[in-house]
Amino acid sequence: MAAPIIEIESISKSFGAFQVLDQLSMQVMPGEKLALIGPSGSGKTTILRILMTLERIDGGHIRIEGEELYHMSKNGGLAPADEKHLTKMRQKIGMVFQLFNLFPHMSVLDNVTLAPILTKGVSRADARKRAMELLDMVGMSAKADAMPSQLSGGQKQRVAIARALALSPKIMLFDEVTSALDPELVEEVLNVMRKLAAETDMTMLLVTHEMGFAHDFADRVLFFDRGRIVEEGKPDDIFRHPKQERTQTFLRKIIAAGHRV
Amino acid sequence: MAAPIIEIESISKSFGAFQVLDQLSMQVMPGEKLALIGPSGSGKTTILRILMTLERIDGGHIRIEGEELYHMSKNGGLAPADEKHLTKMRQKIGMVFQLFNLFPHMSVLDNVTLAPILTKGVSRADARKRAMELLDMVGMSAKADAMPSQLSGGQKQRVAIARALALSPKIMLFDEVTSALDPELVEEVLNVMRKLAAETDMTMLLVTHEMGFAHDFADRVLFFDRGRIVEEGKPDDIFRHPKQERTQTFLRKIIAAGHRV
Amino acid sequence: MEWDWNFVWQIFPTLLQGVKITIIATLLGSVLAVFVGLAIALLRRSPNRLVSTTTGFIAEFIRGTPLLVQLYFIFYVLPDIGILLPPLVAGVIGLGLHYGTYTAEVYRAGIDNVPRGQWEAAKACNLTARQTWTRIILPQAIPPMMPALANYFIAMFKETPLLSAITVLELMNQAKSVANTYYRYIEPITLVGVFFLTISLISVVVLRWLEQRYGRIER
Amino acid sequence: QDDAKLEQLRAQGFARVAIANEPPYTAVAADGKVSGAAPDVARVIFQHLGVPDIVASISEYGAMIPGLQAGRFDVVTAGLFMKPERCAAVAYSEPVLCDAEALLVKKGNPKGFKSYGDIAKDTSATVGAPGGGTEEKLALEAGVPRDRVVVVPDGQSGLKMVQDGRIDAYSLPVLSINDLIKKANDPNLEVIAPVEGAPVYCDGAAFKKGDEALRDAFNVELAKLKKSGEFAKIIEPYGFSAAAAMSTTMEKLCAAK
Amino acid sequence: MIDWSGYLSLILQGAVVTVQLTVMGSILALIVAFIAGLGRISRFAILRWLATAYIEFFRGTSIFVQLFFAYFVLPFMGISLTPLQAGVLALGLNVGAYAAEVVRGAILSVGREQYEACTALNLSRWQCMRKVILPQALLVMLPTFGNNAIELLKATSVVSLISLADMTFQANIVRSQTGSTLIPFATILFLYFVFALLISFGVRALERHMARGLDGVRT
Ligand SMILES: Nc1ncnc2c1ncn2[C@@H]1O[C@H](COP(=O)(O)OP(=O)(O)OP(=O)(O)O)[C@@H](O)[C@H]1O
Ligand SMILES: Nc1ncnc2c1ncn2[C@@H]1O[C@H](COP(=O)(O)OP(=O)(O)OP(=O)(O)O)[C@@H](O)[C@H]1O
Ligand SMILES: [Mg+2]
Ligand SMILES: [Mg+2]
Repeated sequence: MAAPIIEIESISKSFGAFQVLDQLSMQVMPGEKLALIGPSGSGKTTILRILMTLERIDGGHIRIEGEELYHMSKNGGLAPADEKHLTKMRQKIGMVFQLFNLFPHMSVLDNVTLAPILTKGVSRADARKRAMELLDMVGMSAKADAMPSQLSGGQKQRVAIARALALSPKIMLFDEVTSALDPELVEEVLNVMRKLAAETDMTMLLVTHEMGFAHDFADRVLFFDRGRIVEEGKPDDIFRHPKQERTQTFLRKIIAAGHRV
Repeated sequence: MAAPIIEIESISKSFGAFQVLDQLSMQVMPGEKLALIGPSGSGKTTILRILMTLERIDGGHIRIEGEELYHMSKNGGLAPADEKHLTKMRQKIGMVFQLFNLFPHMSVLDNVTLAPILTKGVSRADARKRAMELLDMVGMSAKADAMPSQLSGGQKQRVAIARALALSPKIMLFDEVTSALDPELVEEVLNVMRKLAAETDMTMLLVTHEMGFAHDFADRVLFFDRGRIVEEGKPDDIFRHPKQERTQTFLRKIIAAGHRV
Repeated sequence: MEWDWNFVWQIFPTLLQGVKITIIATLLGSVLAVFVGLAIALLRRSPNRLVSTTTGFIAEFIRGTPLLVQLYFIFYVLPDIGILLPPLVAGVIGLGLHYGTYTAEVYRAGIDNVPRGQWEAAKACNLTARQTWTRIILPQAIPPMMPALANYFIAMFKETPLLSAITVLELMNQAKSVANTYYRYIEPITLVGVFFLTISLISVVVLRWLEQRYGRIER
Repeated sequence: QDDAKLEQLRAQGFARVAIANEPPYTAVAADGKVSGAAPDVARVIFQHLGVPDIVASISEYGAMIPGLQAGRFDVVTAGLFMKPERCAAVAYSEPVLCDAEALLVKKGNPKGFKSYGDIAKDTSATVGAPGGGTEEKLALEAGVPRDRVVVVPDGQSGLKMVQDGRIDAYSLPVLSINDLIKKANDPNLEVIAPVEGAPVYCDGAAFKKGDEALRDAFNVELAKLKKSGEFAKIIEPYGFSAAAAMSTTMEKLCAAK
Repeated sequence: MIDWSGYLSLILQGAVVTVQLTVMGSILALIVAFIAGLGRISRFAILRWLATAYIEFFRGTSIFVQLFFAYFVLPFMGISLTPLQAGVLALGLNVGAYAAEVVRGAILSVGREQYEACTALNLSRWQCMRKVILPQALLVMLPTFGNNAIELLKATSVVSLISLADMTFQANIVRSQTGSTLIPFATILFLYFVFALLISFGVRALERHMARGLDGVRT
């Protein structure tokens, strides 16, 4: 068995007095598609944000491809990571946000080419070529010159996915990428993600309330509650035969509210 | 058969050059529970807003209990309704909004008692008594003194329902009352609405994307597209055996996106 | 005492001299305020607590006290410590410092108004701090600031009469001087009022345009 | 003969006077009390007229005549020298305080000024004067261009500007300059007095046009004061000469060129 | 020997006038701000027009012009005001014009959905304004009103130009009596700053008081 691409070792995180994550540990294998589900406030987003280095951890260790994320070796020992180390590590990770976070003052194409040109020194021409391929993949090449404000939510999110892919990360993080969308637009984004899962061997971490999609998409599902993994397993096991009381209640409520599992 | 409580007769409505409703006609019977479904932008919200007199119509007639809504008889003929006429007609109608629209600077109790005291001249004591009954009905009497900002979305929406009920309208309009809520909180609001449907003989018009709930709740379902009624019928007919191509596509998309029907 | 048109024509050229000084003072003051404001805004964001709080206090002090008194200070007290400024220079420095504390607030609000998601997206794209500022934050923060900045420059323009206290012969001072010479106040003061009103009405139109052009970024 | 205006002043118990806070003409003491030669004379005369007190408001010279016309004061007692244009704008009493003009310059008079004409000739020289005051007009009439006559808001500012080298000379009446330099106690300053070619001026109490009856009543009491010697007792401690004021008349001063 | 305690009391007398002007000016400004602010969004075109004319006029002409007008020109129209009245009138109307826009902006900042909730509850326009919109808008206005009051405080220093014996004016007197520039001006700068701090603390306390249990009204 290969080595895990992400190793999380008893990390903790508090906001003020409120402890969001408490001694959490987990591992993700290369190419694995992982779904994180659980009630609101259980810390799912926080985990993705920590992996993207948008929040710092209070304690514990994270290793990406065996290399420490928040620490670096220095004079034989471990020191807190500096900006340079973080920049290096971030090359391996991409993230797609719930509210897209496109740069509103740039065209679709510029949104996708900006980071490769600035951070990888790719030539403008090469960056454009690759961006058009990616936009094509998400079905947005016709809108390359549009501004984000001219796009629907689903279109924005597909551009955001292309933007994250342009840096060719090994790990992609998706935080409720469809929950800000009108129901009719959800499907077009999920289709892109299905395609992505099928065509690449990227490692993907997905936070979602779309249980049906999580079921079809994920290799493994983690159910979170209050910053802990309450239950994990194959999608069929979690959705059809949850063992824990908490998981059962959660799924019952979600189903009652009209979501298909 | 009794006379319809709402008669809509070939009404039209445009926003600028964009025609939202085109010669729409429909009728609602007293006590009927009606679900309006259809794709985004099809004009569902607009119909409710027109009934609540939040938008004016460009042409056509609406009668509530046989009385013209937007016109009043004057010197033998029909004249556009003035504020006084509208005030009288609005007594028959209540509305619950997608984003609750509670008054944030008043306690829950004050939100519910404000309108009866101001518009019906009910005494403060009587208004409070009735408000507590209603809050009890929606399961919010324990929070009577809380401020809206201290409530969850589901709790806010239940207060909003109590507030609309406090004026004892004959017709209640619900515009996607659960779509701003976290999935876990949807159920508590739907439960209140089920209870309302069972315990009162109010006429209810419901715009929703919760197909499962629409199915269980409604006596009749109208499927809208581009400001027209494409198909209507009993919930079972519409959801299980849609006749129109457009309805079928719509339902297929919604189901694919993970909604139960 | 009634309106005298001949007198108006007689004093018009003198008043125009004042208009020239008023406009020069406003323009120079605005340029200074732009930079002073930027300096204050950046110093207030400094990670060094001493620097940021000291800057904050000084800015609050300047903003909380009258420009007139500050002008007296710059013009009459500073020479005691060997800083002798010509009247117009002292006036421009006074205007620039005073309004710099206002523009600093505009910068701060403009930067704070860029949603947090933009900073985060920039990080997810692995941009450096410098790239984030120049490519993502400032291009979004600056256009919405334009109307607010313009607003303060118009306000500054209307405060230039204060410079008369430090012997700058701007419009108001010219008008007073004319009034003192001929013992007639109505015409000069009315002309000054008409002049300010005209410029203000024009600037309202320009402001509306700025607001439409730069006021909001569509997201 | 009593007129309506005087009746009104008697009824309200005080007269409103405009002053300039330019010692020794007019002054405000640390306790806020108004003094100076001009208000002191006016106070006594109004008492004789049956108006017990005066209430002073401090004003710029330039604002005094417009303020008088706008009815903001009943009389100006501020060392506002009589000049033909002013006589046309207000009704003056007989002369009260007389003084010549002076220049305040740096020690040794580096530019050698003796008259306003000297300042006009030196193209780099600037002179400060109160806005709307006699000195401003004298300088302009002597040919000093407008941009070299700096309008200075008050005496203290003028003194400071000479000390700081902002202006080469500051012009005020002799006694005012003497008072300034006494307070400043600065050995690096020098007074040129009187300025050559500048006339000796006298001020009078200035009334609004139309209040001539009041002015006349004022003149009657002023004449009595001058005769009794009380007048000299009031103004001479301030450094003014009573003889100078008694040697000329309002009519003469207003007719002068 | 200079009688500093006497001069200090002179400055304190001026401080009383400054406080009077600030308080009375603020009250006048508040009243006209609500009248003009509501007029600006009235259904009746004539009220809108009048309010707009007032606001643009007083924002457009400089406060100096307004002061000189109130003091020197109004008497010729038969309106003679004491200097204090003229000062309060000019300051109140000037700042009121700015505050009127604050009132208007705050009312418009209350979301359309609140008006719609009013309609759905069948409240009349006036009931809606009084019970629902204004209480929420007030909280939005308050911080800006605080700033307006500080602007008014600072603007009182210009009344010294119409010989009203405020703090700046008295400082000038002290200066001409004692020959010292630094001491009187440093004293009044300090006093102005203290007054400004008092205003902002007061407003903040009021804001906290009004905002109790109300997080989320301001967005
Ligand atoms: N910046 C922050 N400051 C304070 N508390 C925070 C912050 N970010 C998150 N939290 C709190 O941490 C907890 C976990 O948040 P998180 O966003 O990770 O939950 P989640 O599982 O993603 O929930 P949801 O399904 O609602 O998105 C929540 O209670 C949240 O209020
Ligand atoms: N005030 C308005 N101005 C301009 N266009 C409007 C306005 N209100 C609604 N519309 C347009 O009218 C159309 C119908 O809107 P409506 O809100 O009734 O749709 P809907 O069926 O409720 O859609 P949804 O499911 O998204 O709520 C939409 O295209 C919308 O953009
Ligand atoms: Mg989340
Ligand atoms: Mg809708």
